Amino acid sequence: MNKQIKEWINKLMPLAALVLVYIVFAFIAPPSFVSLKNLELIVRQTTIVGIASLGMTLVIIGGGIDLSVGSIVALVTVCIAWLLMAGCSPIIAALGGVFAGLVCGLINGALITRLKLVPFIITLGTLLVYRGCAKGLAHEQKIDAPLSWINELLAALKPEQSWMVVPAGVWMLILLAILIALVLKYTRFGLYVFSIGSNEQASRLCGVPIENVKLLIYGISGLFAGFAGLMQFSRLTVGDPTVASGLELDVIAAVVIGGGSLAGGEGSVLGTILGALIMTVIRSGCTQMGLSNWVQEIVTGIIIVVAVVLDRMRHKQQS
Amino acid sequence: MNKQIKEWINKLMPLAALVLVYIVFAFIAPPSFVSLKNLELIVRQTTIVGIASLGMTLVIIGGGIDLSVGSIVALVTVCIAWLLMAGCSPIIAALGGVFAGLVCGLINGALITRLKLVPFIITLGTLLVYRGCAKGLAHEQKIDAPLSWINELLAALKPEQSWMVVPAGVWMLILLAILIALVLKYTRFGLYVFSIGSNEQASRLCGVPIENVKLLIYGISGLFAGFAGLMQFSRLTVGDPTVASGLELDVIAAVVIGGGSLAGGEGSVLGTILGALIMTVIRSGCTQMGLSNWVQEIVTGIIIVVAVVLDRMRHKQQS
Amino acid sequence: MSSEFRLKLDNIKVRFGGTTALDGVDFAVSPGEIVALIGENGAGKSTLMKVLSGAVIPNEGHMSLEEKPFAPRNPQEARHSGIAMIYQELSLPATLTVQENIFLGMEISKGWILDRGKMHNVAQTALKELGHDISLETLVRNLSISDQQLVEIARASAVGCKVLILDEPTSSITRQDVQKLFSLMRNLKAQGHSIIYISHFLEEVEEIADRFVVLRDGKTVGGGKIGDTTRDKIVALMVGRQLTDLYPRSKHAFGEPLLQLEALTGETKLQSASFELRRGEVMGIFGLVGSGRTDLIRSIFGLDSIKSGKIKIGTYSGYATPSQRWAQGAGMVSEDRKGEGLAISRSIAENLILSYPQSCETSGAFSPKRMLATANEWVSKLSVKCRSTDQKIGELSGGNQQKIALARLLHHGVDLLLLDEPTRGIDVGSKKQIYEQIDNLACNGKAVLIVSSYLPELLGTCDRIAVMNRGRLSPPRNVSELTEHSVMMKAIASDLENITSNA
Amino acid sequence: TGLSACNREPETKAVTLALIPMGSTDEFWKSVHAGGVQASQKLGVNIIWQGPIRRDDRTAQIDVVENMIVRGVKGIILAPIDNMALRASVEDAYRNKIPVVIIDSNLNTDKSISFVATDNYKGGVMAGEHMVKILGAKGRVAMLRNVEGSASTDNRERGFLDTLKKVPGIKVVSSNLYAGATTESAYRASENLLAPLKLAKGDVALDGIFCPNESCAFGMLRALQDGDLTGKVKFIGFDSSDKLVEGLERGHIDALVVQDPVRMGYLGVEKLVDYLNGKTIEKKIDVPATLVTRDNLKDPTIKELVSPDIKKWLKE
Ligand SMILES: Nc1ncnc2c1ncn2[C@@H]1O[C@H](COP(=O)(O)OP(=O)(O)OP(=O)(O)O)[C@@H](O)[C@H]1O
Ligand SMILES: Nc1ncnc2c1ncn2[C@@H]1O[C@H](COP(=O)(O)OP(=O)(O)OP(=O)(O)O)[C@@H](O)[C@H]1O
Ligand SMILES: [Mg+2]
Ligand SMILES: [Mg+2]
Repeated sequence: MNKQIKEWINKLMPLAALVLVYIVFAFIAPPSFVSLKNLELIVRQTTIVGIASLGMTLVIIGGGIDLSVGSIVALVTVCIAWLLMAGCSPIIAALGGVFAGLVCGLINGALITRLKLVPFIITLGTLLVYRGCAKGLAHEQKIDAPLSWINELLAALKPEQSWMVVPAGVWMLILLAILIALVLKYTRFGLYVFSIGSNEQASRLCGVPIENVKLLIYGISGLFAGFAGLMQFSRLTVGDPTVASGLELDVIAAVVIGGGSLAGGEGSVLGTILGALIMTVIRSGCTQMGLSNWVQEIVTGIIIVVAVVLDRMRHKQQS
Repeated sequence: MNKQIKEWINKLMPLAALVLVYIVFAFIAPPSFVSLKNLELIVRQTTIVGIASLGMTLVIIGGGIDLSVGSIVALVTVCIAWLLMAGCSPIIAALGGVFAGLVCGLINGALITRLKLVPFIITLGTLLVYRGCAKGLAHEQKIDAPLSWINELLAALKPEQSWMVVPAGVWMLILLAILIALVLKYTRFGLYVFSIGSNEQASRLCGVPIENVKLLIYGISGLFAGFAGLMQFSRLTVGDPTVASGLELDVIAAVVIGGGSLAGGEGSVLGTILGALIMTVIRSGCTQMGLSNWVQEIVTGIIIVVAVVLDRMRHKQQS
Repeated sequence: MSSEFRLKLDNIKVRFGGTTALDGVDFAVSPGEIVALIGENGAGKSTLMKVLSGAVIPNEGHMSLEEKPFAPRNPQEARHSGIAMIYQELSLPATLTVQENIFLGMEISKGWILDRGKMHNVAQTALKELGHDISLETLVRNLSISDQQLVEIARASAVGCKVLILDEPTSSITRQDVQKLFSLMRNLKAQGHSIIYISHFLEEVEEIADRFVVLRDGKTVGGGKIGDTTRDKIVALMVGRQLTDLYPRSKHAFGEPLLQLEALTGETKLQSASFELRRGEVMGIFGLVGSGRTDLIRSIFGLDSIKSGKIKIGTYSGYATPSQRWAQGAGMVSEDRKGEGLAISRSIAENLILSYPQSCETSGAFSPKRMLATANEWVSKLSVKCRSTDQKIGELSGGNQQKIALARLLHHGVDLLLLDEPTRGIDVGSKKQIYEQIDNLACNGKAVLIVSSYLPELLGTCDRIAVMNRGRLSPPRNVSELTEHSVMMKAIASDLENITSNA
Repeated sequence: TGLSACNREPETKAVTLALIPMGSTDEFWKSVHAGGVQASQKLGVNIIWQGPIRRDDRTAQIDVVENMIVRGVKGIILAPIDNMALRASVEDAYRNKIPVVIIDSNLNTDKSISFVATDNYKGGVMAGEHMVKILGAKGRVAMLRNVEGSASTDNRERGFLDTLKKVPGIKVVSSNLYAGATTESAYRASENLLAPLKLAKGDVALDGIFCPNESCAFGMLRALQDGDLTGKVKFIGFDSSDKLVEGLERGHIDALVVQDPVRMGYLGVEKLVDYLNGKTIEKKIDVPATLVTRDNLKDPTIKELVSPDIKKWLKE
């Protein structure tokens, strides 16, 4: 009984952290911070990192890491813009971009499983390769693209759209989050992801098809980076090959703050989303207070370390 | 006998790769590429990554990773400029900057050993914190500093200095490389670094003082990032808090291309230097051929993966 | 009286979480004496030695070294006090050279600088004494397992020490090497070193030791001068347990053969194994640590690669991956529970159904509810003590963890069960339940292959027993023809003819 | 009543405006900041200075603009990193009745109230014409570009190249290399640009170089100083910083095309306040660039232009 309560407390820890950070800023930031508008803004700004970190949640639960997501996002924005300029309809362009993300992820997965190399080094390599491809495809320029409904996905709501509550992109984040949560809980694949991350040897003994599962994990990570790229394009309205450099660190941080363990076998969708929100709230609060960028960076760095220390402490408690 | 020859071939592999890459460019790049001047340029451009990657070699051999080197380099350039502007003599400023690097490294080491957290996450946090400190100290601006002998460290040689063959900074790289190579081979500490990276548990049972050795490893990594920062300052003549972002990836790549294994226990100073040179040669060759950045990025990414695949293959061969 | 002992241990107690590894052990060793420490697996020998070497801190007890209190806080301190130890499970840092491994932690140096020349000479001498000329510059990962063992021995002797502890040093070296080790030990003894020698090879103990001490269940149960006793008495002291109703046994009806091996040879330890296992049969494989039993099972199950030989499971011939083996109706329980057996950070239920999640799927969707319900069934059937089935399996006691590992096969409904040390580290009560399950399975026409280091349980549960000795499996014999003594003799026999012969 | 007046005090406080640069780590933006502060003190308004964390990070700048809209600032002065990407945010501000003044670099929208900038194309032409003049209308010229996709420097580069094209004696030997976002990358690119052109005896097969912004010019200056090529190659830069002015004084740089960032910042704030006070303001306001050479450097107005007293305003 006591233990169950403890477990719940542990699961709610990221939520508590989020609420705490929010309350702190509610007191020290200008009154606009607690407005509904700002809540919407925070949610919108979380979308890109949030979607990418859903894929990363799978990767990290499975005991791996994917450093190439930032580059994939950039490549996807470029692909979408390129397709639009080539005269494709927005839906084709969007699908094409997302598909490019999927392909990138599958390449990662194939390299990791076939070459049997640590994901860190493979995705470090593809980080450079995909970024280079993005720049090459875009001729080292940003690609302007005609406006279309894609750009509405993550724009602030117009008054006549208020029935949507939040923009379509945020709905997409929510749906994808629910989807991944369900996949983790209600599919064989989800079970395998956890077991591989927790103990790859034992999973092999139990006949888990490790290679296929890993391929799928990195494929999904790429697919979600593709969706994140779509959102990024929606915000930028241009295909920018230099965008999202360093995004991978934000994404990994979101997963880890949300309780994911780099040793694998642990993590949750809810935690990840909360982790991503925590970082946006900090950034938003600091910006609206007019605090300097460097303070934000230091605060974010400290929060990452503190979050992981807390995580370690609660593990110790349990064992 | 056969085995020894094989081992030698393995050790020489990065050298062979370097020579190969060089020869390829000698044929396809403009004739200026093979000039002595260009050799000097390549060596000079390798210095910063080279020095930082010496420290990283220790870290990676010891089974860890240090993502914060880029930020430390930036912080060090800022510290040096700040000290110069505060009226310190160049030697004090240089020492002060390098000392700041050492302190950063020791903080990393202390956090990793005391909190018993994976180095990836700790140095991800300090990456942000140190970068933030650099920006804060510099008021988010470049700090101009008066010219001094520091700026001669990595400048092209004037005709009357031709007796030096290469600039002082390159000599420093060479000396530090020899120093680290000697430390690794001839000191107790060097032996411990290898043994911890190879098998931390077994090392503990043999009486290796793991905590102290790790602290020292990260301290040295910080110290060398400090020297790299000094070189960076020498080149820039200003303290720039935004410099060297992403340097950590170049540095890790250099070590890995040079035969270092992210699983620990393997790596060599010679290999690392060759790895750093390979990357500079590619960059220099591509630029002088008028190839775009994106081609360089793709080529570098592919080379990282190929280098590690080769590394894995030669391991398989051995066992 | 006490002055004649160099090292003295009083009432040492060590607890790991719930298990008591040492329960008040007294032990002493004099200068110039070789003491053999013997006992069954899990008796606490290694733990006791780890206490001496600083790797384990005792919960209670007192130690003294040369009349001074001795309480090493870490291996470093113990080594500097003159305790050298060859660990049973120490894997050497594999990317270091032989010479570096020999001196790791006790380097000869001038200040910070290693004195490689001197170390080279000392190491060379130490290896010469062992009669080996392994190149000192070879990387350890390029050495064979037995050469690695020699390196460990050389490490202990080269550095110099007052007390030398050898925890099963001969488990993987040849007879000739053992003789060289013994002459080295005699030299050291003559120089006044104290040596503690742990081994399951009783003939070695008789040959080299002056005195023996027997541990059982973390307590000293006896000892004495080697000359004053017989090997049978020592075995009796070691095993010394009444085995009455611990082993339920029904009459098994044998069916068609399910597992057939013909001269199976693995990549590492397994030299040759041939037998036939029929439905309704329980077959045991006995052998000493490192004799290659685990290799055999892993090779059958597709976890280790096979060099040659034939293998047939049911109607399927040839080699296969673990997932194919499951599909062919075979299942395996690993000896290495934490490393390979269970995903420690996942729940009981997940671990239980991991090999067969299809059983918890309704129209393609995996149902956690059904998983928990399934797990609940097995938990109550096997009376596993747990809070709930979505509890992390790492929180359970070893015995209960083992039951889940076994329940995985039961749930999967496999016909062929490969059990590697299925009762390692678990209490007597749990053991009995597991034996009952095994007996039940045989009655229901399943085939069971048990590997165990615990001889009584093999004698109690199996229909036939084969003995593995240094990679070779003897032909299985009916349990009625065997005694503990005869099996043990076969397992520790040093001449191969004796093993493979059926007599 | 005294008490309630006391409570209201924050509301009677001056209006708050946001000044959003492309990055916060350049001399140029420091000067814009100084100009903005100067104007705000004179006009009695507050300004928030907030740039994106990573320079040239379009998304980060969008985030900042959106945050400022939500914060409810009364107006925004924005130097957009991208001529397209910031459109949506500015239109969002427009919907929220927050006027936006664009400075420095153009934005493809009609929802901003004014555009205060240097005509960058003209600046490039100015540099080109001076280059032709000092080279005597013949020679080999190289140009190191800034970063991919920056509108203001694109225009300068275009202006410069268009001018040179009209002169038959001048040959452009390199114009496709990018300096990248940091000074270090600019430095390396410069070295690699010069390396294949080097001749024996420390000479170089090049007569003139143009760099279209500060970090790029700084990297090139360092490369020239390092390679001992200063004076041997005519060098024209764009924008100013202490180091560049020092280079000009020492004859390492022949000319700088200098904008007036202080004035740009000042005008941005002033025009916005004018608009808020109901005045009509021009759609486009030119802040002309000036060609600074060693000869006119002593001129006090030029001196103020190239090294404004930033510290005074930023209280550093
Ligand atoms: N780190 C540990 N955590 C929990 N239990 C442990 C640990 N180490 C040993 N034990 C337990 O302590 C008991 C004694 O183990 P020990 O290794 O000392 O036995 P041993 O006599 O050396 O056996 P063997 O002959 O197999 O080497 C066993 O029950 C074992 O499971
Ligand atoms: N060359 C090797 N390299 C790595 N691991 C090995 C090697 N040889 C054997 N092992 C592993 O060592 C462990 C013990 O070896 P083995 O299976 O031969 O002994 P065993 O008779 O089962 O003894 P135990 O009582 O320790 O289980 C097994 O897990 C086996 O896979
Ligand atoms: Mg033992
Ligand atoms: Mg075994």
